[in-house]
Amino acid sequence: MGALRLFERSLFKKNREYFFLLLALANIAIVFIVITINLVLAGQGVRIFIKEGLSFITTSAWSGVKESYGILFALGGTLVTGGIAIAIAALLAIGSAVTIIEILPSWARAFASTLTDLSAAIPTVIYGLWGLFVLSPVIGGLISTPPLSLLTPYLGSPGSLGTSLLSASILLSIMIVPFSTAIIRESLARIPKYIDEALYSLGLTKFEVVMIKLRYIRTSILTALMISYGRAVGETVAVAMVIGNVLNPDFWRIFSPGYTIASLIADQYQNAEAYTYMVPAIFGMALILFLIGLGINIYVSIISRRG
Amino acid sequence: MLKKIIPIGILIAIIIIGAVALFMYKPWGGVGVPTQPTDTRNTAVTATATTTTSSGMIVLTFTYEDLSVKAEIPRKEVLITGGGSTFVNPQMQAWAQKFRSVSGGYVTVNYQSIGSGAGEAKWFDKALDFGASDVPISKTTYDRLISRKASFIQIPLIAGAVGIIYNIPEWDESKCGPLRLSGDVIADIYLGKILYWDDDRIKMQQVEECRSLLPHEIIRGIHRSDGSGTTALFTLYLSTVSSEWKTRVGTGYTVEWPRDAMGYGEGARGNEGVSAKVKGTKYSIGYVEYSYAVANKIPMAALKNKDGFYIVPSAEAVMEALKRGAKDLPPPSSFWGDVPATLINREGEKTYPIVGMVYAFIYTDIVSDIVSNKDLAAALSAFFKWVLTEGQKPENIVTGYVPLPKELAAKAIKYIEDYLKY
Amino acid sequence: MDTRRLRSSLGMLVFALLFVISIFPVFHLIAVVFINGSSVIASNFPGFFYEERPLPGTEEVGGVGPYILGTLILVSLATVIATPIAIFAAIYATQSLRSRLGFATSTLTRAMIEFPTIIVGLSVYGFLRILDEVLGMIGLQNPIPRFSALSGAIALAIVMIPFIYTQIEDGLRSVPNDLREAIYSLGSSRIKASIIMMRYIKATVITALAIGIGKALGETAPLFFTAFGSDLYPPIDAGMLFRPIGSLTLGIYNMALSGYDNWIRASWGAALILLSISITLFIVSRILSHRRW
Amino acid sequence: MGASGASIEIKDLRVWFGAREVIKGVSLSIPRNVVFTIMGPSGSGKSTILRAINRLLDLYPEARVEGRVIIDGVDVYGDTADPMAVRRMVGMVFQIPNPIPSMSIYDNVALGPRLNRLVKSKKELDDLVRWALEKAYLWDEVKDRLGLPAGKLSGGQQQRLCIARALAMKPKAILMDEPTSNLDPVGTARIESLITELKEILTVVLVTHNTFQASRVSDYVAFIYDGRLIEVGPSSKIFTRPENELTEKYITGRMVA
Repeated sequence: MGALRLFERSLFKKNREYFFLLLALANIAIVFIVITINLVLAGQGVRIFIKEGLSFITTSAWSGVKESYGILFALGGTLVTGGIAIAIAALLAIGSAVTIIEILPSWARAFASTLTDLSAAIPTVIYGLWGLFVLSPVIGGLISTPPLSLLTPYLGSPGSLGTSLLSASILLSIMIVPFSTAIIRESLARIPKYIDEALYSLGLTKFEVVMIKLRYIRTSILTALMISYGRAVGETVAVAMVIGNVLNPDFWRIFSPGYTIASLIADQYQNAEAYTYMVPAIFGMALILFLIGLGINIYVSIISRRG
Repeated sequence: MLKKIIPIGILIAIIIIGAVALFMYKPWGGVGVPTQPTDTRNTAVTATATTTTSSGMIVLTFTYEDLSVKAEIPRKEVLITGGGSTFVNPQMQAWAQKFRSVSGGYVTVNYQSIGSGAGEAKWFDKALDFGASDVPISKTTYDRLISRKASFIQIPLIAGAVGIIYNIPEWDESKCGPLRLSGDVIADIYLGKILYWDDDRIKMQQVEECRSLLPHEIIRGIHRSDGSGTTALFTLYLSTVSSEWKTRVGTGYTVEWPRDAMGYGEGARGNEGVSAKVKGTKYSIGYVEYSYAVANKIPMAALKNKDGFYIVPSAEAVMEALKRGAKDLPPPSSFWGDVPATLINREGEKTYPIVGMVYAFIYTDIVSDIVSNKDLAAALSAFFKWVLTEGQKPENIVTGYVPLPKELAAKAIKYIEDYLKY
Repeated sequence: MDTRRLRSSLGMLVFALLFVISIFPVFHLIAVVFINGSSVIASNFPGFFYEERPLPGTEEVGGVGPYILGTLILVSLATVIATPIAIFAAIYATQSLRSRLGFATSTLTRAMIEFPTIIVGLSVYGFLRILDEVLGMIGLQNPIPRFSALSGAIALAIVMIPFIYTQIEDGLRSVPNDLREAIYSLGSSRIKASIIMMRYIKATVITALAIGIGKALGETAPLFFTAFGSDLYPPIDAGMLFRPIGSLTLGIYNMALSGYDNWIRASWGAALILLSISITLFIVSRILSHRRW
Repeated sequence: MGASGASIEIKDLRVWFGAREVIKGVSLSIPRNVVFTIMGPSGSGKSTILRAINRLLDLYPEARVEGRVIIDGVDVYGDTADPMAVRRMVGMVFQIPNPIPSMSIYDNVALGPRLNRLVKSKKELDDLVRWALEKAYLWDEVKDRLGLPAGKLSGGQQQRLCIARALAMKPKAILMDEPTSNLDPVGTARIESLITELKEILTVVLVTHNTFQASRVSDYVAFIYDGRLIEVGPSSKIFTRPENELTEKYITGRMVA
């Protein structure tokens, strides 16, 4: 009764504000969606943690026949590909943003930014097709000829094909770049002109000025990369097409094929229901992916608050 | 106060009316709102005899060799939703398209290749009107069906095989013919026990003048990475011929490949992934569906069968296995788990050893949504009768699929007639 | 002195090179899809846009009509579901200060982007199955069949919401404080103030919708167990929202993996259509939102 | 530190922004070690002249410059001129205090010397930073917190930090673009007294629209109106016996711009 009255009071507190409060239904819907999905994930996923315990994430095994599931290899693959992808994307996105804002004349600037934004609008399936037919053969050629092939004993198995953790990393980085470029570009453009003037008036070269400006916006750059990675980490179809899809316990051997969590899900969901614990394992993986994403978001909100 | 309540009242009213309208309207279960098809579509009926019963059904007769079956098609637009096996998808699409014109445009079969495992599970969930799978109903699902007291049938639809493909640049096919392999050798290759192509056990199987062509190169073992019925059939074969395989790896949609762990194996998505990877990787070996290899004209290895003959897959060689294996089907609602093994590694001079069938699952009890809908049940019955008769004729078979022997088709039709009542 | 200048030029050259490297794949990709796709569409023009998929293994490329129809229905339905939820939630979250609900939506939507989209599809399926059972117990029937255009649209909407929401929320938060103060100082209610601010950021709203729709257009995974797919035209009537429906992405995925030459060619044609729709949508949204860069 | 300032010669300077001519032929001759004020209403082109001196107009792609600027005999717009070298020779302070807010106080001052390799050792750099901060009357306020981000300082302090940053380059001239327009009276007074001190070591070119400030600090004054030079001369003369009517109106505050 008290709660009802409280609700009533908040509803009619101010003139016509109840309409505004009705908007909260939308927020409730979103919270409901996330909670529902997480309940489904957790409800199923918990079963695999009960069965496998911690070894679900500390061992490498994936066998429906034996009903044994350990996703260390996929977890490792996710982190390794993600790390390399971020590193490459950082270079490319910073380069693009600097080129667009600092080098290109203003008429080309609009065109170039549109172009990078456009690449964010391309469906990921099409990236996957391209990665499979164009990118991985090229990577395969690169890693089987010197100087890269000299690293093969440490990073791969002999005769590696193009479909590998490395190809997946590079494809991911290509998909991340447009997002990161857009964010870095905007923060670079948002640096007030008087900062430029101050730096140039000290007699610095363009490159030095740019480097100082980049350092100035380093939290934005980090945020941009993390957010874009978050968007790519759940990418299933495109990655599944180029990563080689092999249970590779040595996930640091990036010239070899491997798995990411998302591509393992994409590969296994079709027949998962034929086994007792494969569906829980898949949902358990999704839960882990969600936690990684949540972690990234919390981290980003912390660093951006500090910056 | 009243002024404030009115807008909220109106909103809530709209929501309630909308919700009620949605609840009243219940067109699912795969059946569309009946609409009267145009007369031009009626004339498209192509089957041999057309009569109309008192209940308004179109009666058609289908034949296959000396089989002749009557089927009734409702005079209403009916949508059948099926899903499962990826292997049968191209064939099913062809059947669906042809059957729609056979039914005079009344019956549309929407089949989606969501995977055998998912097909079985979603059928069990009653989200599908029928499920199709490369293996019969699994033990778990079967037990759940029994405990639920559900009645259902499973019937074979069509057959296929798994072919072994390879890439050895030195191998001269025009001179030596297809590579010859035995099951235990293939198992040991994938187990990682045979490393090189010039291993004696491979060499000795080839004709003498070609033995020296096999290079001292590491064999790359390619396999399906996605869960698939093809892998299930292939590993079933390996388990049959190699006890070590059976204990170390086993049979399933996805298994752990010992050769991968050694760094000499790799997975690929789908048949085309495997075939592309084998094509692109020197000294590799892989397996694909027979129909896929035929459609894409990929040469396959000759496999040693139980009687020691080396057989290249072909429609006849598969048919031989079918005739020997599934002579008699178990009762429709019993556990069929042993049926696939009866087709594997059969004896005979021309019998190919890795052969399997696609099975369809249909509920037959009145309680289920499907059968409470008379039109849907009739359409399902007619569709599968057509598939098992006209559908097995060469003009309706997609290249690379193997029709069922007449005896098997007749048995399956009998199950439909006996159990799928409407 | 000179080395400094050389270093500067070199450094800027490296930046420019990185830019070229980063946009090269996109050019290449568009070119590949365009070259492969256009010849396919030309070989059966204009039938490619409305015919059904041909039989496998024949010479015909047929058409992708049911997929185009399905994509249009699914995406517009999803947009109708997602847009109001995302916009209302964003308004509520930005305009109600210190609201826990607002904070929750803001954090949760950002995490929602991380869901692998296939899980969204599986979850919608699972939820509808539970709904089936619960409603069945009280003698009602679930109005949303598990395999239907409606459930597909719900899954797509869930994928879209976070993208639209985050854009609009960022837009609303970037409304300058003096403008915000000016609006409220006129004594407007929060809803009125929100409308004014939405008008102020309408470019962002258009961009947000374009991003959301673009995302939905390209999604395959969430449709597997919801929209289910359909390669033939379903009966076209009011009930079609309650029946399975196809989509361009499902069509591309299935045909590209089929191994039949004519289907693979058709999938390139479908990929070109999908790419064209995405690019057109993108360009139109750019023109509408008048963004300079 | 008895450095001497530079003389600056501006000859028939014309600047276009796009198609609009903003500076319409201005010639000025600025002697060494003085405070030379360019005065005029908003939008008259004062800041543009200032930015033409150290080629900061290069940053504006739409700007086009004609005419010559000669600093100590170096033709700034000559074929062999190096804009970076010019800017190193001429420091600049802006309307809005613009230290890099995230950098420390020390780093802000040390930035120029470090990148321009003016110093050989850490010790030398420390001395230079200290010297510059002392010259800018900031040392006593910040000596204990040199590592603090510059953004934490007050507006007046930030502006003095900017002056220190310019001074650390040991320039021969310093350009000041309305350095006090964003400061409170206390901050303004400190900057003004600083300006008069600075002419001991270099030439100060000050831009302001504030006639009182101009009269307080300058040795010479040039009055600019609508991109043209109206009158130039010693401060005492301009403020007591202006020759031009416009100048008189402006100084007496009767100008309706």
